[in-house]
Amino acid sequence: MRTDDLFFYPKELVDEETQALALSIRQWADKEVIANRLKFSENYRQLVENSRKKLVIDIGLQQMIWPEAYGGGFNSYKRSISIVRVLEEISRADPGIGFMYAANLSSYAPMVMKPHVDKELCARFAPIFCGKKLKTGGSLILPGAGDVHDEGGPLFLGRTIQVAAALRGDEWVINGKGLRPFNSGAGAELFCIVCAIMDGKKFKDTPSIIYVPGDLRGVKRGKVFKKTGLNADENADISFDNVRVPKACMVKRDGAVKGVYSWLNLCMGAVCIGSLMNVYEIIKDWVDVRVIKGKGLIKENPLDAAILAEIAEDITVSRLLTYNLANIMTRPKDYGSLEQDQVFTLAEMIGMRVTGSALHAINRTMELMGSAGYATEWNLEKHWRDVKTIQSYLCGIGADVPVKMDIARSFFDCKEI
Amino acid sequence: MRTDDLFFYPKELVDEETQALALSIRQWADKEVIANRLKFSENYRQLVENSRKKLVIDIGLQQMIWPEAYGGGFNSYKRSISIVRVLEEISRADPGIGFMYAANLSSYAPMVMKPHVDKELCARFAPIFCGKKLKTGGSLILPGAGDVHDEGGPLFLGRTIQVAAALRGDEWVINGKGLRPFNSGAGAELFCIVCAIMDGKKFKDTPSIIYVPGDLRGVKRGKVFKKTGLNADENADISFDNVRVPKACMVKRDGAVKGVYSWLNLCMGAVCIGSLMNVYEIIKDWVDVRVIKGKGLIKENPLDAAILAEIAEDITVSRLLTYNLANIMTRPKDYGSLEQDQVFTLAEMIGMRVTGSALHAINRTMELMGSAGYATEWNLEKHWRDVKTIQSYLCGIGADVPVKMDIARSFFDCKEI
Amino acid sequence: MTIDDFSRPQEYISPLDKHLGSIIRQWAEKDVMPYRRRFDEDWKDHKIIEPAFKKLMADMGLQMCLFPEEVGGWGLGHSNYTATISYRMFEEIGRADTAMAVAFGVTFWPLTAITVEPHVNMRLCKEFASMFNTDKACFAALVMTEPQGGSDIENIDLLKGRTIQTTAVLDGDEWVINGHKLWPTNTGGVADLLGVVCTTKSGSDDPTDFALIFVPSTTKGVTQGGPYEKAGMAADKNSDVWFEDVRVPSWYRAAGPVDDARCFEEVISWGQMGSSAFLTGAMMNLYEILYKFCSEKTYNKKPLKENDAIAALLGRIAGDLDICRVIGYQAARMIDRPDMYGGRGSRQVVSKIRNFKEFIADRAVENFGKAMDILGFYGADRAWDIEKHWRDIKIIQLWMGGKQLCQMEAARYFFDCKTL
Amino acid sequence: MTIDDFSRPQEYISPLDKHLGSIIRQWAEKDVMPYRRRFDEDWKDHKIIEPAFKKLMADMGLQMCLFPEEVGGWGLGHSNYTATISYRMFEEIGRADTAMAVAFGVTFWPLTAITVEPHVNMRLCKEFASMFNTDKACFAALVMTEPQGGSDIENIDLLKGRTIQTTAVLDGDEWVINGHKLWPTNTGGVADLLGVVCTTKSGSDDPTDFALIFVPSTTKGVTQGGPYEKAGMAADKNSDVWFEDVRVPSWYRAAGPVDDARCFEEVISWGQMGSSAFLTGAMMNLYEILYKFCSEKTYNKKPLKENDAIAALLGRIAGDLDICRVIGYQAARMIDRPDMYGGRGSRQVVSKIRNFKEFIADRAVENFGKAMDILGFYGADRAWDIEKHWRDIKIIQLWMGGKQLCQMEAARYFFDCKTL
Repeated sequence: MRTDDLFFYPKELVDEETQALALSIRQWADKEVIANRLKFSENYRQLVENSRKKLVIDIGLQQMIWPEAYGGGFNSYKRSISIVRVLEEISRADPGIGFMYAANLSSYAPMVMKPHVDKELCARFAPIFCGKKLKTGGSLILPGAGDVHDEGGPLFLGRTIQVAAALRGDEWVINGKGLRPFNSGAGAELFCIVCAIMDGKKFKDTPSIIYVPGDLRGVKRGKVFKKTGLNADENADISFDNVRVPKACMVKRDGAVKGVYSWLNLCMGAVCIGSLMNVYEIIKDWVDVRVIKGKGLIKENPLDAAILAEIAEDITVSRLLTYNLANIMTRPKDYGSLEQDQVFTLAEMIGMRVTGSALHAINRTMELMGSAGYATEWNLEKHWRDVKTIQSYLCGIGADVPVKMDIARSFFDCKEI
Repeated sequence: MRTDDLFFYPKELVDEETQALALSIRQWADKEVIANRLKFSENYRQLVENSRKKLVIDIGLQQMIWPEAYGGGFNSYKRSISIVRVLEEISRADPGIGFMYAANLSSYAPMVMKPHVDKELCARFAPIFCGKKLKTGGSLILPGAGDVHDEGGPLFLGRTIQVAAALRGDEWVINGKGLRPFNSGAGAELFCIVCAIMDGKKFKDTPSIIYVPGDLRGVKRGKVFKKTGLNADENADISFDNVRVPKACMVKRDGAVKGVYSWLNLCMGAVCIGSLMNVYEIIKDWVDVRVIKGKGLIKENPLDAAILAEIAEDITVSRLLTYNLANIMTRPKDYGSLEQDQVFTLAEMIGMRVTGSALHAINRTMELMGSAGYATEWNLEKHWRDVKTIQSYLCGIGADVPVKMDIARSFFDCKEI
Repeated sequence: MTIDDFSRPQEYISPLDKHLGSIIRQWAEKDVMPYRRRFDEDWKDHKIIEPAFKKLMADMGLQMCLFPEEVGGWGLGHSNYTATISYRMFEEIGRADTAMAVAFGVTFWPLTAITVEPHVNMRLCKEFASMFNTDKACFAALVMTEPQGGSDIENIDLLKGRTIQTTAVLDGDEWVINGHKLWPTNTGGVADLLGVVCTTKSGSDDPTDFALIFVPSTTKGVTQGGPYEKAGMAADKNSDVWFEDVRVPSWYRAAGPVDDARCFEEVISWGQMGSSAFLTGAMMNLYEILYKFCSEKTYNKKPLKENDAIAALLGRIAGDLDICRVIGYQAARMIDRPDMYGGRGSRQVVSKIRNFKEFIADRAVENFGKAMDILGFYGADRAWDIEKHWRDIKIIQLWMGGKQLCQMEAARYFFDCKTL
Repeated sequence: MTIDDFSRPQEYISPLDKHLGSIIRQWAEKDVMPYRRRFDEDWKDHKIIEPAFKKLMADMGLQMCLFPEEVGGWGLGHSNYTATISYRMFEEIGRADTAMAVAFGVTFWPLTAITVEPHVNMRLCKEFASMFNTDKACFAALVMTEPQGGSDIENIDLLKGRTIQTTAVLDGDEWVINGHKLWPTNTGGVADLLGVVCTTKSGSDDPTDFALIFVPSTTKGVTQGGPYEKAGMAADKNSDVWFEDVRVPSWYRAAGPVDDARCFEEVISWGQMGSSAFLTGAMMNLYEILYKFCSEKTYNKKPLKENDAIAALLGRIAGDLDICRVIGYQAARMIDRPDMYGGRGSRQVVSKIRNFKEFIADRAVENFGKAMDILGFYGADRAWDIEKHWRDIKIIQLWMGGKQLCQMEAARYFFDCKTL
């Protein structure tokens, strides 16, 4: 049985076109990435670019996020399940590539996703990404840690918004220093920024999203920094020094910021599931031949079998939950919109759970594989580093506490936390 | 918002009739049980019997498990979601009452559930339970611990089958000593027994289910034993001493035993969700008024809010998973039958997770409520005892290890564990 | 391998350990363990529970152990091993019944403020020794908690007594006490002597106003309610206590202004150390029961303990106990040796011991829960003696401010937090 | 509050603790911590790493510390504090880089079999002291693991050397060694001296056949492969080692029949104690980094540490470290005092220390993971020095048989399991 069938998901909700796409991504994964992994360790950046190109240009995923008019079609809450399915298959090959695509998608979501397609913004930015040239994609700049030495601007649910925008005539003037993007800071062609909006001398209570092309004057990029995983994606700190964009670059909807988090959590969940699919393949191969105590396969030892069970359980439950979220996001009439509190909170909850379970499963897998678990050669440790990096990024600041505060607000009407 | 709406579940899959039934159960719960809880502690047994009677006779749940011909209609895998919904509402009032109903249902499942309705067995036993008299219901006798001093009969996936059945003419002769039923040993009118079947001098490899009426000669019941929770249900050890039942009392399908576990795990999950609904109500009431440190509501303290978030998360995820399982059980064409390995394993997995999460949520609730958490007066500690008892019962023996071995067999083809 | 093989720091063990440990173990095995399955139903009356207490406390004389020899006591209060020997005693009682252990331990709790170096108050020792020197079991209670705010009063580092509503006013040479308390161990009519936490100035956070005053329970104006019904711990009665113009001599105040507050901070360390001991005692019993069950019952035709996966659970449970005992005795040692570890009421020691106790309680709650699951159909059965411990030890986790207060104290100490 | 305020049992501390601890701390802060962010890319060449080793081991002379004074060593091997002072040294190095700590610690690992009482082998001490008495860093390796079965060889209690494929045959007054080993720390060309675990009779589980034989790495027939690429621990090189008709003098066998097996069982205790120290050292550094980050960064306009929920996470991390240190030093004490705790190679001590190490490793893995999440966008950033520890300490959890072997040893010991 193929891995993607072994772990339950609501197949009945996935359309044929998506399954066909998933299949071609699987072929890409097997041929372009998985078969070449040992080569990758020598010259990772170049090989990743090559394989990304085959994925997003040749298969066409780069433009897929945009409206149909630009050759896309994923741009609807109704496609949540398809998006999950596709991200799974990409991330099975390399969670870093999946991460980039997931973050790109989330960064475009406020302007591209039905029912809120912003035609003007799409017209402005789609052409950048809908050609035949490989692009880094959109980068997210989200609220995060504040600094004790700063007075601090307004908050988004406790998280500090570090970018300020003020309207000067027909333009937004954008300022922010030493910002840590969620993704792709080094190469992003477009930034999706959660901004605190100046209203006279004060900030408005609710932040808005403003899009800023990466090549504008005043956009400054730091050096690529070394990080634990997700090395397919190069990140660097960003500063905005009086960067000016047209008024239309702001997304006006109040729920847009929450919507970004809903998409981000869904997509990162899917990336983790994809990673786990490959982790399952790796450990399955291992336990099918590994002999311990001079006799017997490791998988026939009850303790090792119990660990295998935990891995299978983590994968099963995480996958079910991720598809649950996707399904709920496709049904705003039953559950509310993904830009509203209830789905937003659920997305955070499931994002946290799934990244946590994924890391748990990979940790357990490492425990079974011993030194092969941390030797690069066995291809497991990369998943571990990639998923851990996703988990920390999703937290943003203060571990799972900000998400917990959001949950407590939603379920217990807390006002001051 | 009502508790049952606050926590997502696939409302679109619940029919109106079920929602109406759920509503009448909710009214029963509020009026007959929750309003009287402090009285219950004085004279629990009598009051439980009274309220059970109103539930299963007046509202009609007792006969509901049986085929339509007997006034029922829950007897189909297609009704899994309705069954979950109903069990939630019962268990919100008293998990012990929910537990009895869930175990009863699981005990009848092999003969009543479509597509395997055994008309002969139904005709034999339905009349006992489909009248206006309150019955204890069916008791399950499942495989469990073996004893080092016994040679031991055959196993069901590692668990020892303690009851032996041999065909003598047209009758099964049933023997087993000191058996610990899953439920209702003291009063059950019918036993659903997983038996090792003698085939000549040896046992067959696969066990079968045999139904044994509780009033037959040779059925011996021990004293009601004291236990942690679920005091609505009186349990006692059972022995079968050459008990004879007609040949037709055996259910011949190979998958029937696994089917019992699938139902049992689904139903116990639903019982736990019901318990959690009430736990949520209790803690919500508490944190809405409780002041700490001489100022401020407890729920506005971030640490306490974080614990509240964990509780909400446990409930949300458990509920989603339970309904996922129910939905999967209704779709054998997509996922396989509930008597087959994949769904059986999933049911065990989700049963373990949900009971575990429920207990986790209740433990956290107790930690917030301090001494009110363990004082009888606040009605929380009963949920804690009830859910813990369910969890241990579902384990059967050896904690979650038997379930883990089942999972490892299913996902990693282990043969010897 | 027996329960005595679990690790303890050998360097800390009291010379009396072997002797006292063994007589209490005999008592527990003869007078408690055979009867404990019936304790739950005896929660109101203590008909089965009382005789065991009498034997331990009066007949064996342990209720006098802390008092100085000069007043007829055993003088344990001025050894270098007061806490470690207490730990051993509490463990042995806790192994049989943690509720009895707490009723026993709490009797010494307020007494630490007058019998243990450097706080020996000979006048009060003498006064109260005569009360305890009797052939009946004699109990004390430490009366802290008030209706509002739960464990606010134990949260002394933060709130400094500011929330205490029970007042003591000096009227001539008498204290006049008024207030309403909840939940003290050994109330519900049990205690003969109450150590009452109160304030000489309502709303004050000045340590001079914090007072610990002894009140014999027969004093006029003292009313104890009936015991609360609880999930467990039947041998520990708790109730409301009301003080209505209760008058006691002025010298019934334990140590006086500032020193009372200091004693109370030490009381936290004592209480958490004792809680740790009750827990490791119960875990020792858990180990014994699991050993038996898992040697006799089988899964897949092997004894449970010979299945690698179940053995891993058992190994974790035993391994946790081994660690908890080392940590628990370390807590006791820290109390015994302020010269090496800092004052037993210091932030450092109080926070560290709170952290130890929280850790041990978490391990106990986790492991008793897991053990019930290992027993499966038998886990919730009173007859296997685990489920009662499971109910009891949860209460130990929750009392004295529970997990959250332990966490906040640890955070405050280790990270110098100012506003928690 | 500083890292030195975390608890240790004061009674166990070596008189040298303060002095040695402080000089190693200075070295770590000056020669390692400013450079460690570049170690990962230096995994093959050790260009940045080597100078720091040279200073520690050769210039400061620590590579001689275990050897007897008679051969120019510091004589730590015959004190009553060998393990506790080692613990402190390992902690200090581990705080900066656990991979350097293991490379350092493993150098002493095979040497314990000839330098530590009661195993002092003066002839070999003399022979090898001359090798270590040099102005270059000189390393040793303990060569155990073989291609099949991972940690089967460490699983000595169960398998008793039965699976060892590397053979030693006595030919006149020389051992002739043949075999293939994987993964030893300090291979990949680093070690000058190899302690080789082999058997004098293939397939035997008789302790007389278990042999620990020293082989200088320059001996003919010894081949070390290139270092493996790993998730972390760049300062610790591991490779294949092949032995092809390698000949060494017959007296290069550490202690002889039966005693070699005994030494090897002790080696497990040493290894797990050392692992514990690397871990608590890394956790001390974690505490320092978190303290800084959580004092400077805010959530909801307050420093992270002043948010009760985040403070609870911090309190748990610091609280775990406090507990782990007590447990870690207890492990060291058990090795130092076989008179009080039983032989350091006994089932009792080996199992208990394995349990301690598993516990500490689990806490470390959990807490470093949590800490990365607390840092959020900065958690995976090399510049905050947590993510490297996170990668490194996972390796410590996994080595020497990892969690499962620890669990099985604990279960076997505490529950007398026979067939695990």
